[in-house]
Amino acid sequence: MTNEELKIKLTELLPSATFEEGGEWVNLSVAPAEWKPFAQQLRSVDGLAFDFLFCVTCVDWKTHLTIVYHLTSTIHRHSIVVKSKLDRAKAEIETVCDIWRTAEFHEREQAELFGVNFLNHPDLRKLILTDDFEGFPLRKDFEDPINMIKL
Amino acid sequence: MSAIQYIKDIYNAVKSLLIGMKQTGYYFTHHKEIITQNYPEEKQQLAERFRGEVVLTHDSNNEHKCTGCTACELACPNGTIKIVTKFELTPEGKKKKAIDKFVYHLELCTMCNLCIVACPTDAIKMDQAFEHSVFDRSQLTKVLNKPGSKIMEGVE
Amino acid sequence: MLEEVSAVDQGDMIINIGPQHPSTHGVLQLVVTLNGETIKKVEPHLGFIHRSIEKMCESLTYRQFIYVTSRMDYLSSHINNHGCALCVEKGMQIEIPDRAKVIRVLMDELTRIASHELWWGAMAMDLGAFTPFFLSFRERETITDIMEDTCGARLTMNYIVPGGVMAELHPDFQKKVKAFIKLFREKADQYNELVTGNIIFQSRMKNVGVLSKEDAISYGCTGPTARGSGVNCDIRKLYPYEIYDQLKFDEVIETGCDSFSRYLVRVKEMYQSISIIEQLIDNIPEGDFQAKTKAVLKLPKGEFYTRVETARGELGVYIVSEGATTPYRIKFRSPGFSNLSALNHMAKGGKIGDLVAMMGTLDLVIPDIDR
Amino acid sequence: MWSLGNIAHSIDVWLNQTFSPALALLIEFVIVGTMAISLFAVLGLVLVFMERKVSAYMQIRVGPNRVGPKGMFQTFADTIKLLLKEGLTPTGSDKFLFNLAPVIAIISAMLLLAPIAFAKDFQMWDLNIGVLYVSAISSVAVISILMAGWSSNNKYSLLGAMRSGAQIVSYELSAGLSILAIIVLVGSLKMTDIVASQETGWWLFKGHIPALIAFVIFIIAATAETNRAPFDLAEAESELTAGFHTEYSGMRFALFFLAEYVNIFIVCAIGATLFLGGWMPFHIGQWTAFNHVMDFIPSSLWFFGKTFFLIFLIMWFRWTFPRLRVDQLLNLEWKYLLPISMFNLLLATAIAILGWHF
Repeated sequence: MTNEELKIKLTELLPSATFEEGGEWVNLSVAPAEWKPFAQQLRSVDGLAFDFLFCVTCVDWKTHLTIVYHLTSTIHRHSIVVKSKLDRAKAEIETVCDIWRTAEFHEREQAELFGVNFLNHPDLRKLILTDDFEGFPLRKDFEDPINMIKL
Repeated sequence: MSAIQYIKDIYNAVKSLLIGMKQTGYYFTHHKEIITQNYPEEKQQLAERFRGEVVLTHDSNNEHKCTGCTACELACPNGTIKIVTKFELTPEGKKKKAIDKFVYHLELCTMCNLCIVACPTDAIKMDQAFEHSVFDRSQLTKVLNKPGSKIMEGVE
Repeated sequence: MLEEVSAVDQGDMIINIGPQHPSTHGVLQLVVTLNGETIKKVEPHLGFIHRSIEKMCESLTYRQFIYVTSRMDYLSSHINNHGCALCVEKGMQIEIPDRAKVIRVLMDELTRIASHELWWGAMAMDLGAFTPFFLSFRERETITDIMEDTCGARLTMNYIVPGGVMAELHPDFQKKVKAFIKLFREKADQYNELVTGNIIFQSRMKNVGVLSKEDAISYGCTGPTARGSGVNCDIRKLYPYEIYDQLKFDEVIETGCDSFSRYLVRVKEMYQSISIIEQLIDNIPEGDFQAKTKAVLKLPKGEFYTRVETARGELGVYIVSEGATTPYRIKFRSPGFSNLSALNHMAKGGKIGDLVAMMGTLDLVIPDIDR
Repeated sequence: MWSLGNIAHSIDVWLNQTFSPALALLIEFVIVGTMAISLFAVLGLVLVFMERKVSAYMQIRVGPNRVGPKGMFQTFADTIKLLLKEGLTPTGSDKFLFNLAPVIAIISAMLLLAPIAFAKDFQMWDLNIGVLYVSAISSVAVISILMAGWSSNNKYSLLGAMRSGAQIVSYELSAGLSILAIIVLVGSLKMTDIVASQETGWWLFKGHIPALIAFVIFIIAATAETNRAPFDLAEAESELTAGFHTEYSGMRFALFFLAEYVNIFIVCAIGATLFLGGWMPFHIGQWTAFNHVMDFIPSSLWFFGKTFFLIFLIMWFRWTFPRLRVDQLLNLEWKYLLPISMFNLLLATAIAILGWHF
């Protein structure tokens, strides 16, 4: 499916989604509350069949966090980027690790590095950092006076 | 499992094991295949481009080409290089910027070659020395310009 | 911790494999729940070599950050550098000379062979045969010597830079690569006799660590790990970069879904890489090795994502730029991280010996996972 | 003619003439004990060096080459290092068993030296159930491994010990059955009888197919019983770090190490005695001239030559093959080796009864 067709199809599924121009892939933003049901549709709707979640990441925009999901379909070979704005103080979004199992690890990583709380995640312990680590290192305001070297 | 299959399995298994033993047996009997070297005694000639450490090249008159432009300092991702400049009086009586100390922190260097690429006058280059271990970390901080050295004529 | 213990049945044993363990090839900790010799659960604990490369890169310029990526997947450092350089070039819209493209591909494929050679030896050593490790190092050394001649380093290259490559090829490059191809063709068949055909190897790997095609996709596996399960996911074929679309090579796919098919994929990939090198080695176009670029690179505002096929799978580089000289946010989607997440699923019901075979065929490089 | 047997005999005669019989016996005990211990030490040094060299050449390396000429004294240096190292006892371990285990390992290895005929008329104790004695004592070794694994209070050690227990107990069966095939052909358990029966030819050649099969099975079982690769599941360093001796260090580790190598020597000596004629020179039927030349080579050389050939074979296995998984190991024993060796025993019995062997 071309990007234009994808856009039409995705608007049908979720009219409230907003599209961003530019980039090689379709970029769309969804509200955090709408994400989980939308994700299920992305996975299961025939023409879309996004079965491969290859990247989950988060960007700290200082005012808010944006969580970014890169999805592709191994059948139709089309890709989309789904973004969702999260509140910085109370970053919460539903987990998708029951839809794409790779999300389990990626979400754990983003949870500890950005402080995003993935609701209903089976095991949201710290994966990379030590259990007693304070703070979210990849946020822009994170300061570690001991280990960070400023150039 | 039929009896024939059973015997066949054993035959194939033994055959594959013997083929494997033939390979190791070959290396056991052919000592010319040995590729290791007695390291401290026989040292391999390292490649010309091998990045061991940064050196400031000096010619026979104890002159170097560094103008103190700090391009390498800016290019370095780790803050390995610190250039301390001073002002010298040229014979004509003008003040001219020159390096006082070219400080190189070998312990921070990752041999990424970015400083060499950045240098506009080809003053610094990579040396092939690789045996850098010392007992004290402070010995790894080096001053690259030799005492009394000055900038080469004509290098701007 | 308390709930964890109570979740385990009576008579089960929890052992820590790692962070210092011979078969994890680095500092990876696996907390394994065992019932006798049978594995009930594998829980990876990462982060022993986490250096927060993503955070570091935020303070480095677009020229500087590439060297850090050599230290992620240190066995395919060229390809990591390549991915980052591609992403920067995509943002800056730099067109690189043909010669640089060919050199990049040649280096990538040599790196892939070197990485697979090391994996092959380490895999055999994990299963208890020591000799292949030393044999594989012989070919790998030949490649690192070639790399050393041209790039000046043996492991962390930093040779591929935005705009092309850092330096001209060494005059002996073609001669040495041809000698290597000859050596490889000579020895690889011997090694197949020693290892691939061996009945003990085969029985250790067949039907071990079964990962079905659906699971492989769902767990986000890429590279040889997924191709061993019949997923065609070779970025070089699907989303060709540089000159891969002009080259003749096959995407190696095995459908056995077990450790042995993952093993075969990697072994066959080495032959494919050799054939790519053979196609290119005599046809390196003349010209510049680097495009003219500005001294200070500034990516326009926006988001850029590129992917390359490393020896372990798909490396994604995601740069969010605010128009400054440093990236605003950079994310490396490392292949090992996703591949590792499938380990628990694969290992259930296997023996401890199987765990070693599975980790071997996942080809884990710990800095790649932790970043 | 000069031979070890003659020397031993003349010493015995001289001692008995000089001292009272009881004192002479005591002195002989001391001499034999000292010789056994020194043989132990020498074997340890030689075999470790041999293993390192063999592995090095198979792995396109040079191996130890710094200490002494061609690295001959490398193992001495290693031994000194091990002697000087602190022997750690982990807290939480069963200290008594932990310290006892390596001693048992070394004692069981030492006891096994008794019935081996090193040369013509040169043997510590020619007891009439020699082979039975060997298989009985060699089973004691497994106790030391179990003890070490249990008392270390380490899960890796425990797993290694349990694997080793299952492995040695199973492989004892096929080792025993393959030995039995030769016993049936000889008709005696006594070592001297077994060697004497091979004067006209070694059992490997004159025992037809059963002897050949028994030999192959014996080598496999011997490798397994000594916990050598491809059956080194008790150690399995890529799985269990070091298996049952994970917690051992210093001299106690060295004792395990030594026991392993001496055990290899012993099983290979038994193999050489049963299948390759022990100290008996290589004879071919009626070629008297050839046989005469062969007789000139001292019998001890024949024995050690054959034994070291078998040791080399076992080392060759180790540096070629990967390790088996634990269930495959037991499958190999119970599905392949045991049925074959039972069938083989039947065949050997038939041949012995019909008198088809030479």
